[in-house]
Amino acid sequence: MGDWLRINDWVHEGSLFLSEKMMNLTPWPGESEYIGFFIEKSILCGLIFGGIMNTILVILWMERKILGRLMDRRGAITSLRSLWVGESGVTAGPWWQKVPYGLGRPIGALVGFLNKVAGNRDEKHPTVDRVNNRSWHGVWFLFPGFFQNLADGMKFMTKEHMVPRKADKWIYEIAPFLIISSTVVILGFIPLSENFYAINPKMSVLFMMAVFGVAPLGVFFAGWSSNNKYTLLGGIRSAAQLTAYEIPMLIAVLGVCIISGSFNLVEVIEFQHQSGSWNLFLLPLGAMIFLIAMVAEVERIPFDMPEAEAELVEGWWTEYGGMRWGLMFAAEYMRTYAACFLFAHFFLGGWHAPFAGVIGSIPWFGTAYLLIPGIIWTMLKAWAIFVIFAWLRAALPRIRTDQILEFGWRHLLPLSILQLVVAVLLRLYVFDSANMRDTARGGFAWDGGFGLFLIVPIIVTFVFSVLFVIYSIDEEPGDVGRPFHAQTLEPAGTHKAGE
Amino acid sequence: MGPQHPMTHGLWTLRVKVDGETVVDTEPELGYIHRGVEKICESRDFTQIVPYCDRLCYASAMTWAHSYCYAVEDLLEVDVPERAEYVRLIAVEMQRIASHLMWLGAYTPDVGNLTVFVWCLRDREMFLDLMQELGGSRMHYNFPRPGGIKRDIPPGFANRARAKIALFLERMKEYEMLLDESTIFLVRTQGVGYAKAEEMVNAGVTGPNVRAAGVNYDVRWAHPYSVYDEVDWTSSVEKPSSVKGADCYDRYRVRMTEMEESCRMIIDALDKIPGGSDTTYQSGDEKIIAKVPSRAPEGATGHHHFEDSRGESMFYLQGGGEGRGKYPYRVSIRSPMFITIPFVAETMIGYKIADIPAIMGSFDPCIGETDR
Amino acid sequence: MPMHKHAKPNFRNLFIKPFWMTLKTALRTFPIIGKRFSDGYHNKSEKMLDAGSLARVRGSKMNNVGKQEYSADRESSDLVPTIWRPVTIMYPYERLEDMEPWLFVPGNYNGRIGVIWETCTACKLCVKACPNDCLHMTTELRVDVLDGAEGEYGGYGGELKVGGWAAVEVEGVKERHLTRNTVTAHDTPESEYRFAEVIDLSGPSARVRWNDNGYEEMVDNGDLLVADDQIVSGRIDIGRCMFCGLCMEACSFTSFFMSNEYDGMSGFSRQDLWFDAGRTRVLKNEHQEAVDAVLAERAKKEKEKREKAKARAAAKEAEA
Amino acid sequence: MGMAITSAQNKAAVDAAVAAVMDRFGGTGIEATSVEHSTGKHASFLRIISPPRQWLGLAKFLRFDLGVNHCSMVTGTHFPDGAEERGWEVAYHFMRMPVKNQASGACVEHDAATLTGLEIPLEVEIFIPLAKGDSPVVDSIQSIWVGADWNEKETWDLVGIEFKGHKDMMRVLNPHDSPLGFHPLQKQHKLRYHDYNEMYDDAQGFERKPTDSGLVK
Repeated sequence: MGDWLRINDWVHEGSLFLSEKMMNLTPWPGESEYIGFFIEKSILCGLIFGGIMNTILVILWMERKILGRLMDRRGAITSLRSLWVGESGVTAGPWWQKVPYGLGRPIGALVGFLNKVAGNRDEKHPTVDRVNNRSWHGVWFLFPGFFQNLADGMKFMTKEHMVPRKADKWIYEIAPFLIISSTVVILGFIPLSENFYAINPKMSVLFMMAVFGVAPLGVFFAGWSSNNKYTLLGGIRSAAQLTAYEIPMLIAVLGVCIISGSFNLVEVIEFQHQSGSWNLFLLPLGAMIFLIAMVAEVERIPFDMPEAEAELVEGWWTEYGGMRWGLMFAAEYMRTYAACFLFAHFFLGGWHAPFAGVIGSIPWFGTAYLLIPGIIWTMLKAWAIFVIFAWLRAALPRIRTDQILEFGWRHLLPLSILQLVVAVLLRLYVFDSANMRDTARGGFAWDGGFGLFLIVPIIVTFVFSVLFVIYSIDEEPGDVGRPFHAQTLEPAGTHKAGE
Repeated sequence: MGPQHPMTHGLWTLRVKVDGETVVDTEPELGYIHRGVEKICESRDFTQIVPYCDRLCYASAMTWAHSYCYAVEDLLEVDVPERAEYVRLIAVEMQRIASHLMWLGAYTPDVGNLTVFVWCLRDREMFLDLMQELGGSRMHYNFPRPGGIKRDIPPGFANRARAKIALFLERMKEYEMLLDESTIFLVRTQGVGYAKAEEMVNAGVTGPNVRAAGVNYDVRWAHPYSVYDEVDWTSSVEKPSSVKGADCYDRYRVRMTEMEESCRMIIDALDKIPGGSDTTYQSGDEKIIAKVPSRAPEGATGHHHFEDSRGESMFYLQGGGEGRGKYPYRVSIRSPMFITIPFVAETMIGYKIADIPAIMGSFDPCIGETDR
Repeated sequence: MPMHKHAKPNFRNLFIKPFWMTLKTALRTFPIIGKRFSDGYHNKSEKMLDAGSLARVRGSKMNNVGKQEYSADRESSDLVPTIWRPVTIMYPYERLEDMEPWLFVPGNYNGRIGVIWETCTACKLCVKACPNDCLHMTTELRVDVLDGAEGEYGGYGGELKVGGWAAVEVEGVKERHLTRNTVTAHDTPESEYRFAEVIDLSGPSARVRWNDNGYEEMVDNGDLLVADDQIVSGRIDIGRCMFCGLCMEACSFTSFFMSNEYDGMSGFSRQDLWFDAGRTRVLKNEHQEAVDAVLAERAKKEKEKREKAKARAAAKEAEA
Repeated sequence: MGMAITSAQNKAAVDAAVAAVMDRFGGTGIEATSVEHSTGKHASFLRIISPPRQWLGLAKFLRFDLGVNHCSMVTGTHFPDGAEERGWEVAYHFMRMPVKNQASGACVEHDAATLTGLEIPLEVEIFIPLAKGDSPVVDSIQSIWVGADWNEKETWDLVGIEFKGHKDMMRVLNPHDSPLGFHPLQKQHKLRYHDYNEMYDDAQGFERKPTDSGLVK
């Protein structure tokens, strides 16, 4: 198939061309390759980071909108424009006129148009009139609230930076940057498309997981250095929880790497294309473990014990304020977003269109279908995973520390080893690398007809679906007993109901 | 923890000594919003006290005003017209539902789920609206008067109440689906915060918290007042899960069933109300308010045990204050949560830090009435 | 005692039930899909409006509420029609009284205090009833509408006298009052009268000194109304008020009431919350009815009195 | 129909309690009477007026012989203009609840009509007049009813009645650093009234605060 939007190649050629032309003017034309490399990477990093950071707005907006629906309320529909209402309720008025050189004029025209078309300005109601500049704010087709986070960010920027008197100042200042920088580094390893990534080392999966493990250190630093009981407890909880969930997650990823035969993220995705089946259908258990462990890693409900607001106020970031708090908040969502990308890459075939083989073989439509750039598929898949994250948050309460750890060590770890075994078996006996070949039609599951390669994912998926159904219906109807206890005064497992 | 802490549901401090994550010792500290209501009431006449009693608890204003009114009727020797008793019952039970919804809404964020909070406030709005129709305000209704009620149920009220209750009863199933059938909620609440019935009674804990431990004890039938013996209801009791007493889940269940019972009561009272639920009497009509003397003689006392949303509340009044008995000489308020909070603080010892909000929240603390 | 079927903390309940419940709720917010998940009770329109509220609502300017279907938890809004169930009223774009008119029946809602000062007799019942002492009686310069009323059985009237006060009606104020939005206004309404001190009454035109600018001027006697600076008035500290409505109940006349408005009670300092009579008074366009009623009452009494006197005089004459 | 204790049951229980108390404490100055509420169902309750000397014995009798297991409220009143022997009064309100610990998975559903004897809920009101003086003292019942613990703390805090034998007495509602002997519900403390002028001259209260600090009015 191949991605026609070969951004990496274009940037590579462009920057080489540029550097050659430039360096030919200097006495060192031989160095043009290095300069070209520098330019290329700078541009790519800018593109990748910019792309992901900007689409984080989508994530935040999605979360608010989805939660609004799930919780049966409307999400906030104020927007960046709420900033335009000045002190004492006085509107800032047509602020765009103050922008020099008339650059604000298009904004003014747009606002005027929107007020005219979609506004509900009512002269009889001064309260409405007072905020008339955004009287169209609730109009659905404008994605109300999309820029709220930008507004929040601006607010954070203007806030005072406070350090508690007894805090360990150096570590206190370093911790947020440790967290955010290690998070940003992860993004550099994520390919958005076959030919669009900042860097693609051979062992990119290993490297990425290693970097993913740095942030907990920052969390612990932050918790310790704030010199506050809540932050300390949050930091320690975070350390314990992240350790407990890092291991099953790594083993789940190891399974993916084994079946793909590579530690390189691009090759993992290529394997899914070549084998003709997403890893989700080959390793459903691994996907589940990875998802659960990732929710715990990014500390979201139901695993948000480190920042449990009911007892630890805001956990390890209680003492932070202003933009440092904003950075931590952003880092949390960036990690979540990275987790979504990783899931999409590991289990959902990355940038490859779903059913590329089948749909792609339809004349006309198939050709057009395959022309959709991979970036779009990557984004869509990541967002779809994020929907699950938001959904979890709405549906479930928070688990207690000891229950989290127990679940991690006693359930997830054995299961992850089980799925490792499955992956090894599949690799050894089915997906032998000798059989691998790349075809435009989406791998040999489709080429080989109804052969082994098609049947294996079907069987695996079927088995797991049946297990899922069996587990889902095992409640005895009419049971009024109280079957379960989580008694904390005694060692787990020794307490029996009704004693 | 506190005075500004999400766990406190108000403004108080719980000093917690922890060993790692386990709670070793606790000590509550109250009084942050002590307003001196008892002293203020000594210089207000009997009608003027009613709005102050509303403000004892912002989540359950109606029941507190009624609690006061029953006591002052005991002091002034007044019999309340029957229709007024029915309207009072409807108002109080609506407030009980609203208060329990507020409790549920505050409790689920304690164990980490914000969804139910939003749902609860959504449904509480229906009952606040109904009570606004009665009292004219959204939270502090100033609805009952010594001797009766301020105004009769307005036209269309019965229709709306029936429609809203029908909807709410369906919504209860949704809550149960999201909480009772959610494993994580069960493991957070079951087996946590055991409290035995006899210990609770000895320590002064009453109301839903005792009924959760498997004892059907309710002031509404034990010391009957109003017309509770004429409407259809049973007091809600939960079977405790262990000999150790009731856990958080039991207390959650007992409040859920209590809300259902209150709905039943309201519907039944609307059917049985003398004069019919469609008629509206003028304010001051003798059918809804009795003649009340404005002065209480010296030496007269009045008290009344009342089933508040959180337990047994009581007012104790002495007549013969300033203005030749126009003001009460002494007003004393029994707040159920004032006694409960020290008990809960001891209950928490031995559990995890994460259980503190879960246990504290399950007893439904309200600091407005605690500190008075 | 029916007990809820306790579920087991198993796999199904770990994910499926809560997920399904929240999904159902989310789907319900979309009208087309939501109908399938409504379980037969959702968005069922009920008889929520009685005839009185319906009549009242029809005049509303902001929302076309007559067409709206009401359900137990207010399910539709004009503002965002694509979403069901606006649990939050999008104030100030929507107002609660338009969504749920039955909550704001005049006389039943404890809103901003309004007083028809013209009919107030300064009996101070409201001051005594107030638990918070936020009402205070004062006097102010005003035209005595009751006593100055004309007609056979009109008031006792006052007479213009030198050194006393007079007032001239300002043109156009009443019309401006008609367009004034009493719901959200945060300011004192414009006075209908311009007051002046009477200096000379000897001619057909009186010489007066205007209170507002201090200039003296000659005004036609016929234009002058009698004013008095000892007319009862009141001050209310709305920052202390707890809206219990006891003052309204205490008023045995038609003067004191609590309006349906919840706007217009904010300020930037506590002093802003001291409402003097100008802020609480009911404008002439609306209070005229009450004033007329009181006047009619007085006229009736006066008439009876005079008739009695006449009869007594007649009887005396007959005796004599 | 909601169940309820009938007035006959109520009357029987109160009469029995009156008889029991008078039988045990007759002649010691303790008076027990059956009093009717003057509103609602006109239910009866047990009212005891006891001298402070007898109080602890009476309390134990109530708790262990009459099964009065719930201390609802402890209240003190200050009568500065009262008689010499009644300068203070402590009022106790107790309830008898038919409450027993439950086995797992079991619950008691009282049928109100069948309750008899000590199972019938009972309301008790006890007055203990104390002599005039600066330090009214009464025996603490903290060890008998745990629920009396914080009630007594509150009564001492607000009214200033001392409870002999109370462990861990402390301020609960007033600030912990309130001056010794300051009990706001005593009658010599008048409500401070911000009159009209004071309120309007200094609405924010800025000028009042410095003069007030450290003073107890």
